[in-house]
Amino acid sequence: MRELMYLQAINEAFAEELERDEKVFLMGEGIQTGTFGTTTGLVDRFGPDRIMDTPISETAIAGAAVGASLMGYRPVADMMFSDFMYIAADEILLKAAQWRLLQGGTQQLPCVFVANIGGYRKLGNEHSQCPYSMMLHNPGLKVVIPSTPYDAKGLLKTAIRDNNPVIFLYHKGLLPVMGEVPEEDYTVPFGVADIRREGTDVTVVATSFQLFWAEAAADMLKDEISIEIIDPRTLEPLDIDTIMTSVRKTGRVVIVDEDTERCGFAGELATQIMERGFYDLDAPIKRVCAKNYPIPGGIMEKFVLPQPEWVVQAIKDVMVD
Amino acid sequence: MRELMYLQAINEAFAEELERDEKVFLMGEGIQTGTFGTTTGLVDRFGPDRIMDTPISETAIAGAAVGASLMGYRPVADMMFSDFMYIAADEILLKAAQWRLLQGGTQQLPCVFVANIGGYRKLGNEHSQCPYSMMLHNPGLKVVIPSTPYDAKGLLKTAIRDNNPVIFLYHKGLLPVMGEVPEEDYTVPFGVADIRREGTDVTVVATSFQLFWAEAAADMLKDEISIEIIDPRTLEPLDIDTIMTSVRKTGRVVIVDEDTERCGFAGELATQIMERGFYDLDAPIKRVCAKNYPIPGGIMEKFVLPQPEWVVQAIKDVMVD
Amino acid sequence: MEFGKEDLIKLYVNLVRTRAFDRAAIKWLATGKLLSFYHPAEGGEAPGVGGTTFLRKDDVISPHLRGHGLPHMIGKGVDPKRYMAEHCGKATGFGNGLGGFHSAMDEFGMFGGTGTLGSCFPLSAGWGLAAKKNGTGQVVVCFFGDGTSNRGTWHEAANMAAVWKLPIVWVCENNGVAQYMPIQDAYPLEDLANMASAYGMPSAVVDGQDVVAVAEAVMAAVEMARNGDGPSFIECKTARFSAHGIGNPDKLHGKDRTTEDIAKLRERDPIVLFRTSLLEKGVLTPDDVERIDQEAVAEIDETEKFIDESPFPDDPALLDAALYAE
Amino acid sequence: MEFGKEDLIKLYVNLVRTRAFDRAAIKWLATGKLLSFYHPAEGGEAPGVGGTTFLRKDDVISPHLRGHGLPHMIGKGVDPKRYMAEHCGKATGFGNGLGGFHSAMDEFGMFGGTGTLGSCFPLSAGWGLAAKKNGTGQVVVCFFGDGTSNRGTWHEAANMAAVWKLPIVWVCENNGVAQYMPIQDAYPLEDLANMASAYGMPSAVVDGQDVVAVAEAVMAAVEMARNGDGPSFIECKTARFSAHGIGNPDKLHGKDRTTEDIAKLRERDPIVLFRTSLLEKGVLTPDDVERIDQEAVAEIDETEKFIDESPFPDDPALLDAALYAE
Ligand SMILES: Cc1ncc(C[n+]2csc(CCOP(=O)(O)OP(=O)(O)O)c2C)c(N)n1
Ligand SMILES: Cc1ncc(C[n+]2csc(CCOP(=O)(O)OP(=O)(O)O)c2C)c(N)n1
Ligand SMILES: [Mg+2]
Ligand SMILES: [Mg+2]
Repeated sequence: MRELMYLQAINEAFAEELERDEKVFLMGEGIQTGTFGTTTGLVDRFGPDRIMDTPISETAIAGAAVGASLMGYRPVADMMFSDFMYIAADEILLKAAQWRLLQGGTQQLPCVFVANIGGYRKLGNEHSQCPYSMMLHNPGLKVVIPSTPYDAKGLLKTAIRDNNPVIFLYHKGLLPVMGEVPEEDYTVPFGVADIRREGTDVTVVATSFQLFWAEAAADMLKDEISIEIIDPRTLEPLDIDTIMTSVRKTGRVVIVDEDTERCGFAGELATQIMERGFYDLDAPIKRVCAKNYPIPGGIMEKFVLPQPEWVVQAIKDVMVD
Repeated sequence: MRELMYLQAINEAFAEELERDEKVFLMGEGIQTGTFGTTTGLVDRFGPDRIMDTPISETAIAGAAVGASLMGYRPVADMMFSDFMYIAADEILLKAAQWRLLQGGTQQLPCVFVANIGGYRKLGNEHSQCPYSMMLHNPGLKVVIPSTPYDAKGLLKTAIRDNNPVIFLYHKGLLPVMGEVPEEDYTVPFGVADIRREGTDVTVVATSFQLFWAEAAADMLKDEISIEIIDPRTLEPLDIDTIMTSVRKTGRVVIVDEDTERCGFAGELATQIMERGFYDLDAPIKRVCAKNYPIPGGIMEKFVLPQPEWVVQAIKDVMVD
Repeated sequence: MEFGKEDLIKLYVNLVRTRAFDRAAIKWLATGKLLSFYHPAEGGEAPGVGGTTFLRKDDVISPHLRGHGLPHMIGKGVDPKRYMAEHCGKATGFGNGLGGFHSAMDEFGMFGGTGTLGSCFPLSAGWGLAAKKNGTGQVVVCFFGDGTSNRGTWHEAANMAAVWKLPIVWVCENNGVAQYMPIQDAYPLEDLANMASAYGMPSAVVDGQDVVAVAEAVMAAVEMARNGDGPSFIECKTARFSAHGIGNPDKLHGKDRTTEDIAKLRERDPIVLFRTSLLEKGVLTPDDVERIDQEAVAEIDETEKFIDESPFPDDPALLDAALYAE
Repeated sequence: MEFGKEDLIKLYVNLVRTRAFDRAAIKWLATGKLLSFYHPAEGGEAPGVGGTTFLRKDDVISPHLRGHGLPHMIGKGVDPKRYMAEHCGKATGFGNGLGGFHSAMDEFGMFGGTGTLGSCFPLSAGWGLAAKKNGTGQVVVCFFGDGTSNRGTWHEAANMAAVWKLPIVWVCENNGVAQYMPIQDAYPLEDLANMASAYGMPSAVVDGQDVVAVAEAVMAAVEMARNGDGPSFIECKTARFSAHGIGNPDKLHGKDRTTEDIAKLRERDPIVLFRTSLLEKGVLTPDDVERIDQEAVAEIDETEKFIDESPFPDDPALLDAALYAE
């Protein structure tokens, strides 16, 4: 099958959905040029009214996306770095997420917020975060964090077609990664986890870029430990059933997630697993997350962001007794 | 001992710290009048330069507090409703919280963000939340949620004297509650939980206003179940040791917290307890939290916000087998 | 826009109905029928009523919080029954009992309200963008208070509206105070309309107690916007006769507003002023006035009956249905 | 302010040093010595240098991202060694290797940088408030780009500064572009200085390629602020000679900037213009020029040596110490 880079897969998903539905439009800072290539070239095909370069006004971009979605458009707000979404927290976490319910549940808000996540580039706290736990914490948003070109394209198309606000977060570290992407139209449904590798000793739930660490660890340990790796792909809706089926089989769990540990997705998932499968667990669940510090600039980030050896260690830890 | 209302205790803490240290000042919307009584009257004693009424500019209020703290002042930013802190998310969650580490850790940012939390007033999502889990998630902030007049005063004084940004959240439902408050100067240290009631069967960790539900439940069940109730008082720093000592004794845990369940404090604490005391637990930990919906306006909030009977049920649930 | 006799009467009727509903809301809050809180419109009805009465049904409005949007809704032609039912928490409300004081009436171009002041600005930019894109001539009229104008969201939205020439009219209801804060301590110039000059936006300052002056200024701006000439700014100098919210002290900077201050404001009651002028001009007779008052009373009674007969919502499943659209 | 010969030479030296450091940063990024990213200052050095060279040491500055604050730091009198060490991730950096391109030099009134553009505005309001409170005559000079001026935070901070008469000078470095966006598509008027009129704030538009003009305008505004006359706004029309950041395409709306466009900008190189004028006036001789260039080269060499000899931080305990103050 044809291979594309993750960033090309995203770009192609945009192009196809722009083509398919004239209500779809994109807006964001410099998107006609495209800071990360995900929107590059689209303006040549769809024109500046549908690929809108905006002023540096994150709050207005996000709020305008919400507004336009209420009037039947399907805006995609490109927020560039997900860290900049803090600037539009009211617009994204309260307006986009909660408007529908607060007005009685009769409206539709089909908008997508797209942004990059992730560290390992020594850029410091405001260009490195994975702030999706905050988005999960404020009910009303669907949250999508694809780890492959295939999923990036298929999930982005689903996101744009969804009648609810969706957060679509692509990882900087994945942008140049190649993978198979069919030529035909396809979508990937929300709420269906991907079992990336089957195993019987330990369940490793890993997200986005962290799947690299999980797979590297599984490779390293393959002669000793049989590891099942699960990529939830969407964090809301979350395919807890697939995870629980795996947990019931292995009894041991490591969660690898790049967002900050405290009050993060990993703790949430650990608690949900415990609530549902306490008696199936043979050892305490281990979290491998960004440690509870701001992400420093420079090389010190290596002490904060999850490292491959932390995953190996966590897997060994849950195998004890 | 003298009794004061919770709101008076807060007011008195402000007055004493304003008196004690001329670098302390307050700013916020309408604080010279005082929307909830917590700042009422202070302007008569300390004048408008230290009790500053501001324009409706949450972002600038919060950012200015951060700025002034870097220059040796000890500003208190009154954000009125904690829901409005979303508007200043960049300023509070990234600037206040993370500035010090990102500049190398040599500066001090002694600022306090004060706001009310809590529902049960039918005001809907943007006047009812308890958004401290988001504050815990972004490292660098201390988070204080007092449940009694005594603690409100003592913790607020500690907050103002702390050389770091502190979030001080008082619950609307507690404002008129009376309690003993000494006349003499005292402070309550951060990171020390309060064992509100001793017991041997179940550990109930409850926060802020939820202590009422926890105590009501314990009263109801007192002939059947011996319940230990712990108020962490500060969520960061968190007195996990006191909680673990209790868990080792009881083996059963219910966490009652008004913030939204998903990626919230309760799940974080549940995970921390599991990580440290997995083998001490006799049953899965139960969370009683706001359900994963926006808080509706009107009476429908009763289906979302924790209710006393939910606590009773959760305690019974953890007693099974 | 030229206003005929019918137009003037319509404005007057809407003002009277607004005040009747405002008083009802105050009473119903006291008796526990109305839930949460209420911020009375009395004295500040004209900007909302004048700014909406002559809009197209599909024009979009973002109501200001004062009177919880009643002046704007009534002007826009919404029957307030289901809005008031919502505010009383009833299942028959526009928000099915989930919204409280928020609630949307999409078919009247009201997509709903919010609790954070100033979040209306980015949303209005989005509505304006959609209106421009769909090319049907829809206009967005965004109403907000003097205090709310200090939110940074206005700058972003106003700039976006100006640079993209969006069909938006910003209507500032400047009643001189924001809760307990006088506007002269929150903004350095006399007229908030100066804010428009930062974006080269046309602006006007009008007597906000003169409902006709408001309607004229707003409708001129609306015509401009409809013709593709972009956004503009109307500042209405109006008043707040009572305290910020029911149960709040009527203070500024911690000091009581004096009875003289209030009495002076009340001299320029927008309804009294307009009634006097309509009676003088012979557009209305004393009998008409009497009848209009009685009709308003009847409408309130009918609304109260509707509310009282409506059930409270009582099904948690409503939440699941309301959380996500299909 | 009257500038004497020494002053002019100081300005010139600071411009030359700025460009030398800018070039070094570009080179060091290419070789992996400088970490993360870099946004070159070339063509836009004069606002930063002119706006800071004559400030008091305790005046507060908020540098713009362009050149990552090098023009401003150098003007302010900071030895860039430890700043560059920080940017190279070294333990000897101003941020002890924790900050990267952020880092504070409190004793020079630089409390640090941020990653989110426009968060400088509320912080500057706070610095201005502290400066007003402490009564020492400190002034805050906040530098920002044309693109950054579109953030709503500016409105809130500027309004607060105006209404409280805070000693703040807003210096807009308008280079006509924000990353890939021309300012004429992001703001509706010719001059960003119009933004000041919303708050009745004095403003001036100056040739940002003329370092003396910048210094004059900024220092006049600084004097006003020092005297308690409140904030003002200086717009410097400047230029960006290269792409937004190293490794980025030099495009606007997805189309390449033409070589003619760039050539035209380069005709007004602030260093060349100033050098020519100083040589003409006899303030500098060709020998001086040569010597100043060589001194700058020597300073770069020394800085590089310092960086190369500095260790990387390697102790996670640094994080605990940096998270909270005692
Ligand atoms: C973002 C935000 N800040 C503060 C409040 C609290 N609040 C509600 S009404 C009000 C005053 C609004 O003043 P103005 O805009 O002048 O409207 P008015 O009440 O005078 O009609 C305030 C501060 C809020 N709801 N949202
Ligand atoms: C809040 C925020 N939005 C976007 C960015 C990404 N960004 C970095 S520099 C830049 C352009 C800034 O333009 P301008 O203010 O004109 O400064 P210039 O680069 O032209 O000197 C952008 C969009 C950011 N860092 N922060
Ligand atoms: Mg007002
Ligand atoms: Mg620029």
